[in-house]
Amino acid sequence: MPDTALLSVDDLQVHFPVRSGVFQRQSATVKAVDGVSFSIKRGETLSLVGESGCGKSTTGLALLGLVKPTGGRVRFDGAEIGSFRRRDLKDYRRRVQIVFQDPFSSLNPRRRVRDAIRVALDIHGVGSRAERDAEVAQLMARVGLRPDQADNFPHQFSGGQRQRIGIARALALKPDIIVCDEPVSALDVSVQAQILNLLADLQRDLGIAYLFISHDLGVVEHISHRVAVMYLGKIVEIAPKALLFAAPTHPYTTMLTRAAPTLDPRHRHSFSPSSDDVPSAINKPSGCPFHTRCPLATEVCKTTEPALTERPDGRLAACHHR
Amino acid sequence: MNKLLLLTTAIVALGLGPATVTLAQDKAIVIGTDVDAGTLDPRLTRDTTAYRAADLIYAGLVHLTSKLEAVPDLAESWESPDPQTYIFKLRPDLKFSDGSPLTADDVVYTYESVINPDFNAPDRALYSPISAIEAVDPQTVKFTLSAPYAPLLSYLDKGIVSKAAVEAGKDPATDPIGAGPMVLSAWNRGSDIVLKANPSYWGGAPEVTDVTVKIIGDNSARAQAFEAGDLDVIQSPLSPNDIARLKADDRFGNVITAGLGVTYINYNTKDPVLADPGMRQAFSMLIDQNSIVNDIYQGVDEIASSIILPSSWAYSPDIKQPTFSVEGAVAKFNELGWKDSDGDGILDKDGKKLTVTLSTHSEDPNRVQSVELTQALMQSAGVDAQVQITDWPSFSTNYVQKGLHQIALLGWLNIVDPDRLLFGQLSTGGSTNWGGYSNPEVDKLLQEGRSSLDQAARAKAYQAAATILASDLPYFIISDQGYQLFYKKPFPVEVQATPRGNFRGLIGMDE
Amino acid sequence: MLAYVIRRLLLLIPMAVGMIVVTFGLLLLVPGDPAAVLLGPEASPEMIANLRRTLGLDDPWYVRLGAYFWQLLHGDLGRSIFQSAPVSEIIGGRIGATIELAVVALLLATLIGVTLGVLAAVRQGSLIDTVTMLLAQLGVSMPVYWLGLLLMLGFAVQLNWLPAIGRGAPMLDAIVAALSGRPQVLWDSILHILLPALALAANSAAIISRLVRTSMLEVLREDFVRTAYAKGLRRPRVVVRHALRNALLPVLSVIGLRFGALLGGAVLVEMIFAWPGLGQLTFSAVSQRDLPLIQGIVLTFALIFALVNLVVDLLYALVDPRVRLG
Amino acid sequence: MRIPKPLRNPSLVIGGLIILTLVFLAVFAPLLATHGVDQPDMRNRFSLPSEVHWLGTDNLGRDLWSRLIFGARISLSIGIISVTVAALIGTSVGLAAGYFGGWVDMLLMRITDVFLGFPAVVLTLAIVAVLGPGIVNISAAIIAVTWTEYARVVRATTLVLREQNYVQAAKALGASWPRILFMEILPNTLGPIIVLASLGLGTAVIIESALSFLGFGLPPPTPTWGWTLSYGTRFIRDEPWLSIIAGATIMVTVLGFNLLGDGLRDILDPRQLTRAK
Amino acid sequence: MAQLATSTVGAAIAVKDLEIRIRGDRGSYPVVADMALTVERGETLCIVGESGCGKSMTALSLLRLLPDAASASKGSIEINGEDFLAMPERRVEDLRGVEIAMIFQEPLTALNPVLTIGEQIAESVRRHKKLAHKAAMARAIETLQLVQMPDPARRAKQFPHELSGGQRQRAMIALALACDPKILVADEPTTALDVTVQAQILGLISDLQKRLGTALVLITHDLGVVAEVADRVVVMYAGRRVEEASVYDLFEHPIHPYTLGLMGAIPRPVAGRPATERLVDIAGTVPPPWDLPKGCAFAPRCPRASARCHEERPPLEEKRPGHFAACWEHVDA
Repeated sequence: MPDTALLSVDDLQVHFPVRSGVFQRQSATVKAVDGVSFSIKRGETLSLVGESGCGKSTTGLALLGLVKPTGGRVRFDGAEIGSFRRRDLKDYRRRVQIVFQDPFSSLNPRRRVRDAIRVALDIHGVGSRAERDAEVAQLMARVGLRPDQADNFPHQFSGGQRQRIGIARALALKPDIIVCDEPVSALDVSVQAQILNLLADLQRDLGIAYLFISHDLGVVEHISHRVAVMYLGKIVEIAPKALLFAAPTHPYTTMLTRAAPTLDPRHRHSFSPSSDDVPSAINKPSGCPFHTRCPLATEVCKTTEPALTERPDGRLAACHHR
Repeated sequence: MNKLLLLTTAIVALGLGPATVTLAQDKAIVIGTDVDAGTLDPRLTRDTTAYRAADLIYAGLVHLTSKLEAVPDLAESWESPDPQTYIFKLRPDLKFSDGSPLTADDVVYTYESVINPDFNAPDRALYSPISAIEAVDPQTVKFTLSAPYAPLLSYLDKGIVSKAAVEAGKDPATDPIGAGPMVLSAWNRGSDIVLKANPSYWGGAPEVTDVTVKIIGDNSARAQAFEAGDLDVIQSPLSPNDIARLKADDRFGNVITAGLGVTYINYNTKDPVLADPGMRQAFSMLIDQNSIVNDIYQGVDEIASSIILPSSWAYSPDIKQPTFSVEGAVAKFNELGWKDSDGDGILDKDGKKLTVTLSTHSEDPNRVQSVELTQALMQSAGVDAQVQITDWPSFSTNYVQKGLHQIALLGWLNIVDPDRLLFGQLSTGGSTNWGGYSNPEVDKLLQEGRSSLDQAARAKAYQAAATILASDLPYFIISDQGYQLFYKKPFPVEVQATPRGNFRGLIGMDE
Repeated sequence: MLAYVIRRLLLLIPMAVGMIVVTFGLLLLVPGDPAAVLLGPEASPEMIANLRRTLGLDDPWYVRLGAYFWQLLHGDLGRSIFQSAPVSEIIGGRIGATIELAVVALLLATLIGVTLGVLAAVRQGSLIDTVTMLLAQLGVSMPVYWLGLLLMLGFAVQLNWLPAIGRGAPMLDAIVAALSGRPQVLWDSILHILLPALALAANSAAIISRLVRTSMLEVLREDFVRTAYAKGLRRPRVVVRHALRNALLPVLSVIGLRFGALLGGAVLVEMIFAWPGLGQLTFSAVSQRDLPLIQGIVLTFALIFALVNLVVDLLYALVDPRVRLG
Repeated sequence: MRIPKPLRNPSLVIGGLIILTLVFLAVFAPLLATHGVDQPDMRNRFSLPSEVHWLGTDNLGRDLWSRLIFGARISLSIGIISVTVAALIGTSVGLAAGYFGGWVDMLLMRITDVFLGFPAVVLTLAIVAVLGPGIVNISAAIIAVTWTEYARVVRATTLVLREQNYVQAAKALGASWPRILFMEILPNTLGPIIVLASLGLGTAVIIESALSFLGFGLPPPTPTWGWTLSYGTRFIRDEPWLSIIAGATIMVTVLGFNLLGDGLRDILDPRQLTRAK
Repeated sequence: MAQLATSTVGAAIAVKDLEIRIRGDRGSYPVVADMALTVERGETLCIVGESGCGKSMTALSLLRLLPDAASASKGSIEINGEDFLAMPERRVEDLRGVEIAMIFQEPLTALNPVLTIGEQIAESVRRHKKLAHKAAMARAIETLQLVQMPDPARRAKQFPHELSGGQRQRAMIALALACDPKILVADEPTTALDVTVQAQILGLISDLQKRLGTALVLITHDLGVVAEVADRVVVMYAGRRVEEASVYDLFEHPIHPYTLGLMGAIPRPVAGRPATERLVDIAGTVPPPWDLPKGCAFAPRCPRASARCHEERPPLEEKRPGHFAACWEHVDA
């Protein structure tokens, strides 16, 4: 991919050891993220979608260094993160931020909202104290909160308002990219709409790129430019939104889109009631990780892992059969 | 919740009546005591329980009566051809409890190990004048002394161990074989020592067939256990208030008599403040003997007037220490130049305040109370008195025995002979002279008292020394300790108590 | 599972080493000379010096510590300075009494604590609840030795229902005796242990009852309790089978810690009730500066403490299927 | 007018009143005492409460009321010193172990094990024997046996807190570890620490009295409660009043701290402590 | 298609005029008011609304499982013509699980962690069918089979934490169905599940309902779920019904502004109408139940609100045949 990318991830791996025995030797590995590559352009929204445990959140946390990657490279604005010294890392942290899913645990219950937002400015020593307070007021206004609420504690806010505070905190350092880790999953649909609109506005006005992590295909379809589908630590398909939803290539993508309710009682799905569970990340299936659930699976899928390859329409998919 | 518990327990107990189960009719007694024996080797005994248990398991050459007279035990008779020689004749056919014969060799073996420095016998000092012990024949033992040593006989009640058994690897400490009236049947450490009558004792088996010595550390708990019927006998040390109560209880018989111990003040004569006998006299006048003896000790002890026990043959009522008088003490201090010149309520001299530290050990609450009282009285006389209370090892071995104290409250037990309190402690350079007292005249009198074999001469020497000490005051004797023994009535045998607390008088053995 | 047990046992080694070193260091600094205490006040300085040499007290500290570890490696706890017996034998003779006392106290505490805690939780806000919790507050606030003396005064001295002090036959022997037709021996043992065990248990019972109540109230709010009601189960069954089992899980881990506290409290209780256990021994060993004995006791306590906690953790895994030991 | 929430918690109110009264008595002891604290009166030992001696007299005829209120100063001083230091040590250890994990945790927890495994009596007696009796030294002994409690609770709380998103967010903003530890985590552990400290004050009073009972307390004539109770138990048979009043003083004080602690637990995030096990 | 029942004859469950109050720190206030429902055998009624609208309280009240602080203070719940609310507790206990059963939202917490799945199901069977242990266990395994639990005999011996989320919810459903209840209340049964598993569970529920003819009351916040399974829908806001209609009427012609807002907030096409580029953003937040506005509770957030809306609470009225709404200014379809 050309160097137009703001952030590019190459073969990212996050493995967690499973220890056992008398001396707690490593006996197995959970490959939570197992060779993920993608890139995000300035002002673009790339969504990571998949079911719980597929590694999408871990990927986001690894990008921010909140979990330690086991392997792979991250390039930001042309420079490789692995080589960053402390000072550069601090700069990187200014430019890459995160918004969490749970609006309750994402704010320190004992700190006032003003402090929660200003902390970013404090850490990076931006401006004078008064300037920072003024900036906090501006940020609050920007995300749709009344600046006079700055001295309140988090418990005095509703879930949606807290999510706005979280966004304001992430915005404080004027980042280039925000990792949104399921930012609307915990919210009621009306509030979800408010936040999605806010995120769209911010992107439009500030040119921020999003890595948008979600399990909700509807939300993903709404907000993304491109979508990457993850399954058991790997990306199985990555494509522009329209292409992906109009005609999924990977059988897993198909399965996901078919599983989403229709919102049209006259065109109901006939869901199969039979059980079909995601295999555990510790005992990943050999070959194509999806073969245990795939309607197209053949012998080759059990033995050989398909590579993520480019298809004629420009998308990437990892399947032997499509 | 505790109340609820109490109630349930109460109901349970009520339904089933009194808890104590009386078992056999054969003559068995349970004696309560304060410490467990550390060893049952008579040569190494340190604590009272070990000493008393060993006294039953073993027999010595002599036996001390309740009047502290030496009477024959294993020895049938003895003679002293000269002041430095003693010859003992053993009884015929003596046997250890394992059936082996007891001969002069065993006696020699026992005493040789006691005087051997490497054996580390705690009371070796008492035997240091012995220069040689020989077995003249299997029934005759000869002691040779380096100097005349009058108290010797009262120390020769030490139990005789079996040489053969020890050399065969039996440790007398845990596996005692003696020739005493009883044998060890079980020793549950920390809990009890169980003894049974020994039919092979030369005097025949005692009337009481079973003795259990039960260890209950806390004085009050022991008294309560006695009242609850778990024990047949308890004796000193006891809390004064328990004594008063038990005395009034007609379920119990008692023996209350003068003991063999004193409670005293040890002045460090090396201390600049206390070097002057006048100062020691002044301080001694601040000790309220009456309150200590009659209130704190509730009259179980007697007010002491001199360093010689009233029960001793050396006692003289004419020797008097200073008596309690705060005014007298203040006058004395003033006379010696200590005045409250700055009006802060504390006496001073040459710009220095009159400060002393009173100390004792924490284990004995009566001593602690005595020190508290004395401290308050000293304060009232303008002495800035501090109190230091620590546990026994810190107090004795790390403080008093190193001469670091100023005014220490202590006790001394088992004074079977005046020599035992005086010689080592108050003669110049004496091995236990922690207060550093030195007076050549006293030295001379003490030496005389120990080497003269004539009791009248000894008494005269000790009285002369005591007179000097009563005004020189390296020690101020507060009280002569009493001895108390309580027993449950009816008791299977006639109780014959000895102030040493030995058990032979409780098992029906005549003296 | 086995690996877990082995690992936990191995973790005991650094703990034991740490405790030995700390004990050793402390006792090195404690004033008071065991040799002088041993020989008594009539001993002369030369005698004391001689004994110190014999006991090796004059060796430099590292030699003594090294020697101790060396001896320990050979499974030897050394000999008591004061009691003419090996430390292991002395402790062995005492440990049964203390464990018996602590176990009975723990059983009492658990029985009382759980019963009262459940009653209080099920009748939250009622008079039972208020009274129980008030008693629990008093229970944790009462100095154990004061309670012990009051119990002794009331039941042994005033009422003369229970023996004031001492121990009957060891409980196991007593049970054997009872089985072979002499129940009075067991009865005697039980009567002897009641007061000390009660004094020792009061505090823990209070703590456990409060914990059970809190835990029970929390569990009663859990979704699965609602599910149980939704199945149509009656209240007693829901409380006992569904709520109590889960509510006891946190109690279990506290019981392990309480056992440590009981062992600590045993010192005072044993002194008051003349219970011939490790507690009394501990106090006398400390007050005699009997270093090898103190070391042995400390190690024993550590071992008991660690083992009890291990057992508790294993039990936890047994009753809570969610817990995986590994 | 609504009563503020904390005042509707009976534990908090009763506990608070007990402790406030106690603090008042301790602070103004010199003004409130009717007699000198070590003024013996051997003619008046063990007297029952009267107009002259409000609570009667002790074994040396000293005024019990005066001694108990002066004793409150000592008990409270020991409590405050020991609790403060134990909380500081325990909190630091718990924070470090919980936050850094790995070998730091391993090492600190092994040290904690050593202190936990010690029979408390051996440790306290040995420490007092080494240092000699004194307010600070007795506090040191109490600290040695109580700090682990704070370490355990704070560690457990920290383990929960460090996974909270706001901590992650602070890291993502580039916050340094001291900042995270002291600004984000510590404030949220204060609730449990305050509760433990309140309970710990009660524990300290009990340990002090037990030390006196065993003869390792502050030297007489210091009017410590422990000594008074210790004497009281000696005379419990014939003069029960002394031990009743001294025991009750200790019990009510401990009760006060316990009630206060429980009340605080109720108003300061009730779930935090139960989670930390 | 069932008629919208105004008569309760033949209904499996009929709720009339139900009010649920909470007594708490802020005094006593209603969280549900003027609630009425009728569900027939074989019918699925969905109650939809956002958090805090009272839908879960309603569901719990149907089994008389309200938390201690809450109580049904008015109205009746008729099951088989008997008033559930007036029955003695023991009778209620006898009916729970047999007449009416419930599926909870979070199967991990709703199942007892220390009992096996089989034990938990069998317990219910033993209680109501008076079966012996072995027979009850067999019945439990049978029920697990019914909910298409893979390897039911083995699963029955496992603990909840050993199962996947989907399997746990199947176990929960089996537990509810073990005694063939006539009415099933499901409170957000798929909210905690992944989308593919949600599809399976929804498939399972509608499949079972068809086969067993149970009356189903399904509580959800997800209009997608509603569209997939409902026959009739009640939309709740701030403790009251704001709209009630057949699922087709509701999706094709929503008439309450709140329902319209909800549908507009979904970033996907609803009933064929494509989503707008900018989502409908219902301003403000739900008022707390102790501080409801005087008039229509939705008025402060409503784009169509008139002066009347702020003054007077609109009653639930039939605006079109079989289509009810509580609104003064509703959309005319």
